[in-house]
Amino acid sequence: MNTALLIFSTITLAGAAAAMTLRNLIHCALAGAVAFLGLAGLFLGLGAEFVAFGQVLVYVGAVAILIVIAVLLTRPARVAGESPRVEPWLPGVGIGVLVTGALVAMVKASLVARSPEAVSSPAAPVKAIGEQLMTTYVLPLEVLGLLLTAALIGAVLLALRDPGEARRP
Amino acid sequence: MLGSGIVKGFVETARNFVGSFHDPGRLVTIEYPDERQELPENSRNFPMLVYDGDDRMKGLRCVACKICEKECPPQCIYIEVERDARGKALKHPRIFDLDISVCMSCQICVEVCPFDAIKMDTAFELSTDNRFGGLLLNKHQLAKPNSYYRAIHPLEAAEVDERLAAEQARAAAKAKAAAAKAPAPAAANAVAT
Amino acid sequence: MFELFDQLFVNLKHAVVGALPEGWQVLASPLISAAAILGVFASLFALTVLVERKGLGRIQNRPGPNRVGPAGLLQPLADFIKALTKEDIVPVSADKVLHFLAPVVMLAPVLLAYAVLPFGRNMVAVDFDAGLLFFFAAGACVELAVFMAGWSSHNKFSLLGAMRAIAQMISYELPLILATLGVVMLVGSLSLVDIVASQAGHHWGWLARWWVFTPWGLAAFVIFLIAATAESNRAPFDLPEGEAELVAGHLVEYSGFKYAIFFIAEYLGLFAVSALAITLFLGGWHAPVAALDWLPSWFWFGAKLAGFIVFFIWVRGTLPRVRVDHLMGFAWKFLLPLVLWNLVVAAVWWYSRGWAFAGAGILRWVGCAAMILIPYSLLGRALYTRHGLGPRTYRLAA
Amino acid sequence: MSTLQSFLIVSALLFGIGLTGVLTRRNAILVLLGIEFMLNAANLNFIAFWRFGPNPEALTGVMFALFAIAVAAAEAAVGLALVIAIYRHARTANLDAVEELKG
Repeated sequence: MNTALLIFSTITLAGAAAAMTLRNLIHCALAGAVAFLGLAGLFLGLGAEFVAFGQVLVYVGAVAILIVIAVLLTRPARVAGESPRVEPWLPGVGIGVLVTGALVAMVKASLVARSPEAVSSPAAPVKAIGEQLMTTYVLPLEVLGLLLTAALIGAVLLALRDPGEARRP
Repeated sequence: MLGSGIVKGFVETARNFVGSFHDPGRLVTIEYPDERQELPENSRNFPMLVYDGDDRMKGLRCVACKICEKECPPQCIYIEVERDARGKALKHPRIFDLDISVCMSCQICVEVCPFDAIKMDTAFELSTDNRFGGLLLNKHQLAKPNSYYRAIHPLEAAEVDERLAAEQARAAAKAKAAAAKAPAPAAANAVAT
Repeated sequence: MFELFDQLFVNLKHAVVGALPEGWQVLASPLISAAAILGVFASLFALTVLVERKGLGRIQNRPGPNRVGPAGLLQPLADFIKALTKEDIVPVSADKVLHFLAPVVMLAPVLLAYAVLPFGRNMVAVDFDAGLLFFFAAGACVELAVFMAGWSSHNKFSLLGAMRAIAQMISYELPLILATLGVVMLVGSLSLVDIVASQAGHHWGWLARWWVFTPWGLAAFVIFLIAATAESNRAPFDLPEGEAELVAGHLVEYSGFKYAIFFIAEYLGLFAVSALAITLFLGGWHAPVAALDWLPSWFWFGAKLAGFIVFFIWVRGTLPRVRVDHLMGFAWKFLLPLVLWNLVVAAVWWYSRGWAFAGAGILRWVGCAAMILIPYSLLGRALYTRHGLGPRTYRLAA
Repeated sequence: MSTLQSFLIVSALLFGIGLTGVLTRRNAILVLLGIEFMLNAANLNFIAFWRFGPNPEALTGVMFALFAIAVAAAEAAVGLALVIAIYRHARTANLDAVEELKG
């Protein structure tokens, strides 16, 4: 357990926990961005530079901004006296805790615990990633391009104002 | 070609930039406290009282007729006549106050003054740290010598001087004629005083 | 002799690190790099502000600041003292924590971006394999800081300004990144050190082999410059701060040193993106012609950076602010198609590298240039006539 | 405890936080954020297994994480557009207020 792992996992988990518990939606979204940054740090520590920087670019640069703008577009950040949780919230927390506990227990009990430390520290060179994307993974890449285009058009169409709808004052 | 206008703009600003170093005509900025602009002949700011001779108070042309006080649109002038011991009005202001925080530089007082006593000054550095007393000028502060008036408004002052000289000459001629007509009373008067 | 000057700073750092005890060396090396970057670029910021104010003054036919010190040279110091001593006002209804954090979050990623830029031969803090991506990832964090500043101020102008800034930055990030892709495609690496190394050597023995000397490279460079101006919120794309309509955008409620930090971050971002343009298109620290190779590499980098700063000041003094709908239309309808097409041209350039017949070089050049210029002209004309913005005639003016 | 295991535990905790958030928060946007956390936890698993796996030169985990990030971006865009569309219809983004889809 090295220091970098400890720091970045703390940032990630604290950010995620804050994002799921804070009352103010904007604070939640920003805490989420912090969690994404921490995850990028974890990826960097694991030697996956490209994924780490991609994570920051996509999640902090795009998804967090999208979430923040969606929050601003949908409702005032703070509604007095309104609970931020669904009404019977205990079962949800219970299920979450149960699932987490089961996962952790399984990880602890699994063969992984006895697996030796990795001796080599592999890197993912950008060139190799690019070459694989263009050879082995070319079909997924094309499908992904199609999916992103479809998502773009779909998002625009969904968020477009209905032509019949009158302009709000 | 598309975008040529932008290139033209760049050339223009570059010409300005380079030109500002070797062409002094381009730099129109006057660095005010260090160098001062020559004020134009017709510039005006607030009124002043012109006096002749050396004595600031004796030489005042103002006779306290109060025409300017009545005519002043924002009513920034306050005049009281000097009276002698018997209560007879002397042709002289005891108080002549002018509030330059109220004055709007309309020059109506100058237009109506029959004695060419009130004229427009060009001084503009009148700021003070006291907005009540500091901006209320009394007759001592308002009094300016005729030479100063000549310096700031040479053309206008020459005309005024000419007119005043003509008036004086006319008055002198009249007095002379009167003296010729009735020398005795005049002589008697002279003796009496 | 050349070696001594060229590697002056590298050797200096090594000497300092070597003099430290063993355990400290790992920590000292990055710290020294960071301190050097911070020191150099913070003083460059002070200098730039002065040069900008004086230069803009000259462009507008006025002398500019000249009261503090000889010829106004101490103006940055006066500005600094003023920023430090000004009262730091936090609005009552503001989100105090975010209001405090926003300038920090703004400055930190900008400084991080400097880590991957090669300032000279062997002068790079971290040579990431995905350095370019790191640069853009760091740049992406700035948007969040702008939002934090705008939202936490609890002021409608600052929120509007932040929204505009975010929309503008996201829109112009696309052409910015796509413009760099041509270079990445031909070099085959995202590492900025590799990209600089790929521009070594000379055409015909004297002209440097920079990417800007290719048709697609020139087009990508111009698009990159436009997008970079917009990314760093500089005139003529400084709408987020549009004083006339938004007072100062997301900076409305900031004063004193917090405002100064935003200001510094903005300028440091400008330097970083200029340095990236130098690295990608202008050969990084390589000399422009072979005859000038004897000057040290860091000198060339600095000279190019100075050129960029002067250019950006010139742009600011020349072009009026763009209207907000034109700004978005320009990015999405004009720059984006052109930059995508430019990638195709870069590919054509790449595949035609093996041509060996007579006049192949000229044909390749002219062909690629035509492939860029014709769509540029056609697209531009089409967009302009649709908006009724073609060449204008004035009825009353001569 | 091996390093791989600690990464897996971090990932499990992140997944748990995301799941709890999804189950308890009322606001649709935060539910979406919780889903993103769960996706990210999966990504962390992929990268960790790639790093400590037997043949890291295959880059499979990295590839999967990259695709997952791209898909997550698309998902976020469409999801948030849906939230905005629902908000326009129901004037709220709270999930328990939009119950018309219930069978």
